[in-house]
Amino acid sequence: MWHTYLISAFKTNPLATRGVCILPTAVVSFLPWQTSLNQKTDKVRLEMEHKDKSMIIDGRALRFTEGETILEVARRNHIDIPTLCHLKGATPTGACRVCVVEVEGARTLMTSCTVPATAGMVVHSESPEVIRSRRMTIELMLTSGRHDDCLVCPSSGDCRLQDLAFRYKVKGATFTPSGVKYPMEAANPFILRDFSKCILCGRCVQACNEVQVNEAIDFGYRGAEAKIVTKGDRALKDSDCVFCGECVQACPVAALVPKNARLVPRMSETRAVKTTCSYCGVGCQMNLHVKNNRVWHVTGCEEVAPNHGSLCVKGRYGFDFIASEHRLTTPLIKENGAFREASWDEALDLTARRFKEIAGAHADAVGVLTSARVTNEENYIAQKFARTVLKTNNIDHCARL
Amino acid sequence: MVMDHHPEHPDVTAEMWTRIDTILDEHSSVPGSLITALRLCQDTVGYLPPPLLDYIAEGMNLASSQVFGVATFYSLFSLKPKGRNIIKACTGTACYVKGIKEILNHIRNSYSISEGETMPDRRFTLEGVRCLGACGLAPVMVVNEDIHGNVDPKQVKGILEDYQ
Amino acid sequence: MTNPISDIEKADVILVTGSNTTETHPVISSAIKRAAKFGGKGLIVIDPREITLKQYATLKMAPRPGGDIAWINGMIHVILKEGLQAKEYILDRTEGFDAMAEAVAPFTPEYVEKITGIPGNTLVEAARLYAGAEKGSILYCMGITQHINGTNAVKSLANLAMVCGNLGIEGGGVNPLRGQNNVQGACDMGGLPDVYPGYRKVHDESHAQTMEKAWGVTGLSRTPGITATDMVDAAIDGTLKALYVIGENPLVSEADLNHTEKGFHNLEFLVVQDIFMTETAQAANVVLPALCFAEKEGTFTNTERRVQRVRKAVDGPEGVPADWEIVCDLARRMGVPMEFKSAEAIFTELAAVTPAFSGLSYKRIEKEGIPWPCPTADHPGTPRLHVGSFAKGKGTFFPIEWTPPAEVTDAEYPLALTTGRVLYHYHTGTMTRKSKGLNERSPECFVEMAGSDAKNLGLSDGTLATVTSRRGNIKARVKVSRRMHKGTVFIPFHFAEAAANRLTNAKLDPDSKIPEFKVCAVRIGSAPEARG
Amino acid sequence: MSKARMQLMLCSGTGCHATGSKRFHEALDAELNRQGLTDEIKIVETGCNGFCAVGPVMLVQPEGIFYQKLTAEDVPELVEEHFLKGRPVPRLFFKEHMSKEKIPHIDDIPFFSNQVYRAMRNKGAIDPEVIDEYIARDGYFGAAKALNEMSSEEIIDEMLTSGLRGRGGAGFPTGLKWKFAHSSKGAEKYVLCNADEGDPGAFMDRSILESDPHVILEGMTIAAKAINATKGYIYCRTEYQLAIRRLEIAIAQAKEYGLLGTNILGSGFDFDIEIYQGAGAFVCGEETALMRSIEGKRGMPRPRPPFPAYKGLWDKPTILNNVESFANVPQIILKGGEWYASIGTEKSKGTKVFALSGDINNIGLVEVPMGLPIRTLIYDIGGGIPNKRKFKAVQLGGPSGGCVPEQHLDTLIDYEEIAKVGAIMGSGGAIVMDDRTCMVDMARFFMDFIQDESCGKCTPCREGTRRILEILERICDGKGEAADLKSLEDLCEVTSNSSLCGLGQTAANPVLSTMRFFMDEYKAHIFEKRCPAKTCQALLKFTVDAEKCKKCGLCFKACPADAIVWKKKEVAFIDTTKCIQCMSCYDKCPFDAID
Repeated sequence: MWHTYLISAFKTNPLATRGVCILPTAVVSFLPWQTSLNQKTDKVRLEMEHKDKSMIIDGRALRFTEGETILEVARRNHIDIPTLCHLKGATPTGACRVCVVEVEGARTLMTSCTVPATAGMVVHSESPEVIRSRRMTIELMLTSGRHDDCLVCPSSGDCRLQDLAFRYKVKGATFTPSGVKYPMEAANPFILRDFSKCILCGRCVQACNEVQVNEAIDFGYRGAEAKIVTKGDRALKDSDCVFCGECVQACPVAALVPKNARLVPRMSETRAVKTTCSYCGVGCQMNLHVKNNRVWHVTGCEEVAPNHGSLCVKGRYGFDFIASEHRLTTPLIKENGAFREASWDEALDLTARRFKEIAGAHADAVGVLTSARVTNEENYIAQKFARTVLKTNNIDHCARL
Repeated sequence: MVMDHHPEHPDVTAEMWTRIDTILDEHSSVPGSLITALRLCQDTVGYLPPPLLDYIAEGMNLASSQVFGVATFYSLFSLKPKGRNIIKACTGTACYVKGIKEILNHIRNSYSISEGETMPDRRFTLEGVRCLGACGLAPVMVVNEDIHGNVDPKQVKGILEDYQ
Repeated sequence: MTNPISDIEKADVILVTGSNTTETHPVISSAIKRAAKFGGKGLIVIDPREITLKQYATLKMAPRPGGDIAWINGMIHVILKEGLQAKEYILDRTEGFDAMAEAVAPFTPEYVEKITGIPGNTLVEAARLYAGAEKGSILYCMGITQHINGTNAVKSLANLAMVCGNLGIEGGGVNPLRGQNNVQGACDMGGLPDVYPGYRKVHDESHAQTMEKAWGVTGLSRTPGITATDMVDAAIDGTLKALYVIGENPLVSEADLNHTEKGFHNLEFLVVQDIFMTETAQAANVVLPALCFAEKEGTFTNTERRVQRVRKAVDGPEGVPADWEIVCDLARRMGVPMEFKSAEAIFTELAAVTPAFSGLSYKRIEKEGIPWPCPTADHPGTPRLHVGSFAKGKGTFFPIEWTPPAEVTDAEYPLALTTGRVLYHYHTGTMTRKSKGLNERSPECFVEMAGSDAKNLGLSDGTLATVTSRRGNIKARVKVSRRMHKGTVFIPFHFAEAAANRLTNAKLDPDSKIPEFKVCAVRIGSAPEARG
Repeated sequence: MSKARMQLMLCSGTGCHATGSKRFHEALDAELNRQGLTDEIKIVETGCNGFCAVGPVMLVQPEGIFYQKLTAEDVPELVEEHFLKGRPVPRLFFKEHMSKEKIPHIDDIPFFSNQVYRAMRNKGAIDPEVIDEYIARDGYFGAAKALNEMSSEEIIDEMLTSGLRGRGGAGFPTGLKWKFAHSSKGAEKYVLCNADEGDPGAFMDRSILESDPHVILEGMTIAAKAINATKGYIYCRTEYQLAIRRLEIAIAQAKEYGLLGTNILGSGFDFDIEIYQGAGAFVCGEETALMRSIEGKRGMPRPRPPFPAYKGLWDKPTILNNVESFANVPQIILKGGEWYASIGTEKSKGTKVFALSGDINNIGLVEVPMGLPIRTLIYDIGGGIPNKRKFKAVQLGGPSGGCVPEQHLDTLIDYEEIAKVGAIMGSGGAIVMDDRTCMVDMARFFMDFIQDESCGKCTPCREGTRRILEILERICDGKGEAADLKSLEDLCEVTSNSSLCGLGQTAANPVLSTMRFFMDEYKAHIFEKRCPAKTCQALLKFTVDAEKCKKCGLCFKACPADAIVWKKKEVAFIDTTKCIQCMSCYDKCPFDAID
């Protein structure tokens, strides 16, 4: 059998057991991990040999459906395999290597986000080997760029790398931090790009290219020089970026944060209020992040239709009108061509009186323009007002504009 | 896109634009031909200034960021102007063992350029390249189309003086 | 929309027309782009401009503005000629096919090319692509409706969809993308001159009686009211004397603004209720402040008819009530009590009187919105309309004739102007132009034109130009762009100080009363720059 | 073919071209013209002969006389003496390194006589730009047999019987790869040839493409039939312009002859081949990266599964083999798998091409049977180490491989045997290093290369190799610490174990291999701040051996830093505080007195 002899070749090679010595192309490719089924004899495994579509993760026999990845099977069964680059709705890239697991018989650790479950597969999600690899991977991330300032970092409390460092007790002290390679970019109204925090997980690239399909950013350069770039590696404001902020929502660290993130309450300090966007007709579901009676951030709700987390620039960043100093706060009455402030009673009494006079004198001489901007309840009340109080069907709104 | 006007760039002449338009016409509908189109455009202009990359992206109907990503991934492509003469010093193992480092040092001392750099007067561009597969002649230095094998560091200056 | 947004990615072919989706409905555009780019789905984009979505298109067409019915009829013509229609579907589920077939008979590819400029073979390919799909979805927006024959264009699109059996199936449909957050809701709730909530006609006696009973009133008017655009004319001729404007800004958004302004200034009494001092509020006798969406409870209905919750996140300006509270207060002061404790209480009443909403409650839409019709408390909602059978039984084909736009280009006004939105602004800019960031991205009006047009006019990118139509003129900077075809220019309408609607033509579609925003004739010349 | 009485097989490969074959050719042409010999003596420009070290070379047929180091000045004598008078010119014969014996016949030269030609059977024997010459040597007979007489299954069986394993490095059974792709469903399938030869020190693919382009087309056509593909790509380095040109000519000729394109040889089978020029990225040797590159994207590998045999180029079933693998295919089909398997070891059949370079006398390209001891390769074929230096190690497999030291020189050439000593067969680069090569520096060199060529996608490869390089640089700079050895081990393990693709997974091999066999050198660098091979400049402390010093003063004159104190008739002294370790004195000293 071809595979057994190949495996025996690895086993006899002292370096091969460390997962080295074979070139990219082929051997790895076709190694069926199932071949190792007989290596150990534990009871569960023997039972499983005759069952189709089941596998073992951390000693638990689990069923799966065709095409499910190890990660999906694990998550469905509340086995917490950590991930970082994995982005829902996008093709798994296997880039960050945080979700690696040990698959018996496989030559190297495998990324659980990309490998489909197969019958008889035996997986260890937290073996010493796995933990060792994760710790080194996290260590390498923590010492790339600058990750030593959580105390003043806007993403603190809302940072996947911080969570991972905590979970695996990694401090980022083994190597000298590689420091700032590319300068921070803040030359646009919405998004701050801090490359010293970027761990090149690629979630932003996928959010931009696979979720929103705006294709404004991509990987640029190569190797240690790799950087997330726009066209011509220009600033976002001079690129094809449409500032939908999908990348900001996807960024697991603080490489992409709202422009003013350092000046306003951190996401983790705010309270989220779920609501519907008030711009176009898509009706995106969004969270308004509130603290001290003020909206500081807006994020898309990931679990529900119709937008599943996506927003556009207006929905995500066009909320400063709420707290605008130009808001009308008191009724105004025009006298001699100029407005003066008035009390609610005065303004409403005046209005009621004039409407009554005009409507009383001429049928259908009063009209109401209700609004495609206000709620159903308010539209209902407006038309009810026109029809029952003003006794007219002269009600319309700008449906046609 | 209505491709009815070209961006302005000092290094791209009207004839070059015509040639570029032809290249883009030929390749825009062929899937996967971006790298080929980039190579041909670079052959036309000498390098790939970013406005040209944007133009190629529009012509090929690809995202400009993707085109930039591709252009900066492959070492063949240069986004900066190159010299009239290109020195390619092979940095493969055989040439390394046989002392390419010293040759690079000599060039650096004589012309004040390091790997990847171009002289201000654009006389030379120095590139360290992957194994040229001429290990039998190590160390190897290629100037434009001419292969110079078994190069002695002392000869370097003599060889290069022929290229102006 | 007849179909939900999630159906877009289930279609085999998507036809988008009259919608610059990436700028006006960015999140929906993502679904379209995903389908085309990753789903391997066919995408046909028809628009006079080379909009971003065309980069993803399998096939694209650029008709001259005003030619929509021609190319739609043309596609049907090709489909019938080549026998690609859904014969069983037409037989079983529709009526009026023969008259429609007769109407499209003259629309040969050659004839369509003459009207629209679309090459005949492209039209044939488009017809084959759309008809060849098992499931074809049509998405359209104002580019179709804002014409004097907009209603007919929509009917033509419905003809096209029915010819191919694409109405009432998953992944199909004729789907208008609604421009405003709650335009669907405003219509559903009877914010229209001719219908009560749930689209029951005001002139229908039985409906009127039902409503009188439900509301406990008598004497509801059986005469349909007048539309917003007609209100302007009525104000000018003095029959309309007072107007109550709630959260709208017609003095920027209406066509032929000079005309609209005249009407508004002729009113005896104008009340404007808004969150900002809008251009319309400036003209008011009384201005009433209101709360914005983040400060109140309620519901919006999105373009796919999904009724979704709006929740209060912050307190509004002190003492300012919600719009509904103001209206109720006004009613009370006018001697007709309208008392509600909360928005939810209003919803309960409106659900009770609107059959399609009967099964809805705040509780049911707590987690996720539900698309109406939802007649009972255990009904799951209706993501797709016309499944199995049409609301009226059979789907009706309408024979549609093409008519030219109300105004065509000539020697004096040689360019066709079309108007629309940009990504960073929303409608008249009441909210977005208060946002520093959005304004930084899109600070001023512009006139977008082809390089060749600019060259012929001696204009270059960034020069200030005067754009003049028979109705007015504005100044805007030239934006030379590869998105424009020769002969057509584009101006966004968000900018009050250079309002595109000073130029547009207020000629209405006779059925929908929609003005022809999308095409008029203009001329452009360079404008002297102001000093200092 | 030709009616000429004598054929001059003149090598025009890159090596000989660089040493002046073109000038020689012109001179020879002129002379033959002048003498009116053009009809009876024919010059054939061949692809690379393989013996690049002594180029330009020429083989005179049918006699089999081999001339080396030819110049234009040699032409009159050659023509007059040999071609007219029949007296070969001994001064241009090959000279044996040890015995200094002059050897006229190619078959007697050990460099050639120890070789067995299969993949390179046509090198130097045909004009690569003339299809008839290829056909005359049984060219396209294999394809004809495969297309007209064999089923896909039979072809695959023959390949399995041959035991041919991927010559690109990993050694995966070629037949098996084809079998998977054959069983994979899909109307569109692709056959790809990896000619993006990237390992430093390997140039066999270039040589085969230049000297025998048709064999690749034929091999790919047979593969296409086996998996039922209709389209093939040769992914070739853009630097290989000569190879690309010859391939273009070959494709055009094959199409003209009906050997490529539609209805090949009347079999009803269609197959077309396109050349795709790479743009310079080592990682594109990795199969998924190569496919991405053909798709016009960044050559970043993607995780497997899914494997290319199921989802490859444009997500269609795809096989990828390298040039040398394909070069073996036509003969296997023609002569049978058993014939091919008749030489070699139990698990490694047939031959393997090696590119010998570095500190070795007979630099060049050689094809040897599997099972040959490495020692024979180095000393008999390679002619040993020049300048009486001591052999230290041979590096096999390039940046993914490892070093074979003296004590393992008797290891046989066999995938598994080589792997046992910590190296890999790889693509066949064999770089010989003598005692002046520092193994820590060598590891640093490879890591520098990998670091440069890493695509940057996955964390361990991007960040891990950077850290490994950092540590190696520190050690070479004399700043290494004891803890560095542990860090190196940890980093190497995680990089090997957790990287996404083969590039990262094998990146640490040169480090692990040198640590295994040359730990003493690492320790010398770290603990004694000494580079035993005198390569790491920062660690050089030069002193003058008073006993060897002849007080000549050459070192004093050579020193650019005034660091040498010397007076006539006195032993020189090196002031280490001024010394810049430039090695000028070391190089200059005729008596090896500086150390």
